[in-house]
Amino acid sequence: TAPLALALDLPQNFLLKCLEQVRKIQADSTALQEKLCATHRLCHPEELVLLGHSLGIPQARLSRCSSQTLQLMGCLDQLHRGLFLYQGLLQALAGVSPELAPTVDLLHLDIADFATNIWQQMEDLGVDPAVKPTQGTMPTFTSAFQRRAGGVLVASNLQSFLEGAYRALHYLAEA
Amino acid sequence: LEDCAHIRVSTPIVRLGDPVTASCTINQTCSSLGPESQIVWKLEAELQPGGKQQHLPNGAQESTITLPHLNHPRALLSCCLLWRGSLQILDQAELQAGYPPVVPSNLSCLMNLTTNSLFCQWEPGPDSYLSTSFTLKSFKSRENCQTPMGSIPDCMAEDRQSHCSIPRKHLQLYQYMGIWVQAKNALGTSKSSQLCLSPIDVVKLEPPTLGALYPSPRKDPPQPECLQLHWETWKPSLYMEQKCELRHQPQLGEAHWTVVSPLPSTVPGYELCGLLPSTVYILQIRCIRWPLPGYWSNWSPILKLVTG
Amino acid sequence: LEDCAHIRVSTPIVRLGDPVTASCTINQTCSSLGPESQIVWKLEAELQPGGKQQHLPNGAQESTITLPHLNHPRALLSCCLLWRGSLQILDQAELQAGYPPVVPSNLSCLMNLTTNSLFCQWEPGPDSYLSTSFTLKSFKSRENCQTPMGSIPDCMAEDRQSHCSIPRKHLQLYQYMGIWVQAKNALGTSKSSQLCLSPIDVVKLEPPTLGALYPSPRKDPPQPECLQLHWETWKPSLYMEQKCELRHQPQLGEAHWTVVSPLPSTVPGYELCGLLPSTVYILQIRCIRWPLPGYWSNWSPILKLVTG
Repeated sequence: TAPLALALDLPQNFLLKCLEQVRKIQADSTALQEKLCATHRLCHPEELVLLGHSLGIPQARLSRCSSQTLQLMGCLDQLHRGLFLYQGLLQALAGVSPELAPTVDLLHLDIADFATNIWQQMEDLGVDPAVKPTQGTMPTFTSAFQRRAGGVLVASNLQSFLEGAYRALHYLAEA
Repeated sequence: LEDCAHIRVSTPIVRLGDPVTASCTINQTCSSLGPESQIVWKLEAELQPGGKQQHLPNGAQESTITLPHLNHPRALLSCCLLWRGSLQILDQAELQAGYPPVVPSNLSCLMNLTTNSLFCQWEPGPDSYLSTSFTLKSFKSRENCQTPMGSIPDCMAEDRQSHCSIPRKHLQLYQYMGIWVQAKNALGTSKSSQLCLSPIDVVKLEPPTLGALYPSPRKDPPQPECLQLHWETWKPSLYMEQKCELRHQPQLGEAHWTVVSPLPSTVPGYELCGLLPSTVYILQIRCIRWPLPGYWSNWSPILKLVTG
Repeated sequence: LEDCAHIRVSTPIVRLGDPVTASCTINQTCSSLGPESQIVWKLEAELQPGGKQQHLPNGAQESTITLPHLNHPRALLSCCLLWRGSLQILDQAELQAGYPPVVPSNLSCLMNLTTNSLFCQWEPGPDSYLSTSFTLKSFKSRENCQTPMGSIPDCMAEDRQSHCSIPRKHLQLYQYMGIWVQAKNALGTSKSSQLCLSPIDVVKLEPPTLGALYPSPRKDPPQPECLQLHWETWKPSLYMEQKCELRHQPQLGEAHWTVVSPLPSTVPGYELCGLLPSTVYILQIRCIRWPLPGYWSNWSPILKLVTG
């Protein structure tokens, strides 16, 4: 069925809340990036690509959410898996530094809220996967610097993920 | 060495006006008691007649008294002995009287984005005269808050306070939670009715910052009956879709407010016309989360401007 | 998975202006390193030439650099690699530079009878640019504080504070104690000279409460050049023998203070004469523990009275 028809199954309230949650998480993530830059002068993810490869920071895919190939249930599932992945990555950043910890904690709470919101909607639509996703292997950050550099890379990847999510949700809300 | 004397009270905390029964046992060791030593009861400073005294097999003496109505929230009951012409206090017990807690009412909650916590307050009801603890209890749930889906730590109100704030880390902003207040003292427990809300839906915003546009743009022809304004959303709520209301009135005379609504929450430049020229106007703005639910912010501080 | 790169710094905290040597080892695992990959050093945002690079037997590459003078109290040293045309940061180390702590000076202590603690303060000296902890150390002793007779817990000054208060429970008010301040940071430790005092001998009192005598007693004949005063010792110091000083001057003109001394610390009624009639006078009083040692209290708040 065309994505638009399926979008009708989604309550408008759910889509409005999701859009708001994406904007909230984007604001949290920007706050983290600004603090990493101000406190540790790590301002450009492009300077940390090589390190990122060696740390092996996984990224979340949103292939079923792009407007050309939007597949609603697959998109919701990918959104939930992506948010679940970012919860794991943020937990791996635990102990990043006292100045950043509150920002990372808030970001983690907001992402968890969003993931729960999507999971509950999938349950209501009866399309929730039989088993909740389990966390894959997470990178191990062995030094304070790696946790900060990891923070820059995770925040940057998260922003791209959120932009994709926002486009898809906005597309569905406009349907 | 046994105690010289010991008071035992049936129930040290009773309802105001209820009876209290106490007994006082005075041991022989209590400095060569004469057989006829008379045990005397005092409540605060008043002697209490009606103590029934008896000898115990072990040589001790015991007096039992029932105070028909305890009308003091706090009272000291003393067990005394007439000894060499003076009344000797041998033991004391603190009695308390009050009421079981009334059901707390008017429970309401606000999500405070500055402190990032859910602030709830309630009416404690009349004083129960007993130390009463108020606990905000809640659980995670789905839509109708019928079935708990996850626990949330209790929020203990501080002494004599009728509010409590649940911190962000215990909240799921976009999920429903059942929430109520429990009042508990020595005479019982009571529960308020339960609210069912999701914290983000009870958000109360701060108003935007309202200001005049400087330098107010040159108009040709000049428009003396217009004001150039701008306002900026309160930063912590930038991510929320909102609608706002602007109200204005001439400062003097018993004018009434004119309200302009709905307005967006951030406007770099807004021209308000249809005003009286060269008149001092007072303006205020407020916003609310919209179309998703929320509470109106307070009105912003008054902005005073003069038309051309 | 070994670290991609790792900086080792000889001493991460040095004296300001001293050299710092660091080495950065980049492992082969760091994603297909070309043999000619060049390790580049940056201090904050500035490139640092002079890194000596070498291949290690295990295929890793290591660069060593010596910064001749570290002039920043805080600086981030980055080990980077030129990779596909962009400078990639692989590790960072925080360098700190400063001075060993200067000897704290002007240590002085006051026994505060309100907080019941020995309040000591000192001059910390110039900023050492390093996090420096100040600890008030003391020991119980006899007269000359040469031989410690009992330990007293250290008093850790709060961050960036140059005072500390030793609570009553650690003090023997009438015994001598040796007391000094230790300053400590990553580059060293320094000790102030030692005071030898007994807390009660450095008591600083609060002034008595000075007031006019109401109703001022009828005098026959009336004495326009007198004022009727009374004062009451500061309650917490009632047990101490004290002497006091009263000073007064007409409010106007460039008068100077006239001091009446010595006076007792509590006087129900005191007649101050020899004043100018119908003139506004300002008066103050202060007291000191006496004949036993102590410090003068501050002057009491000004009392304004008009002579007859």
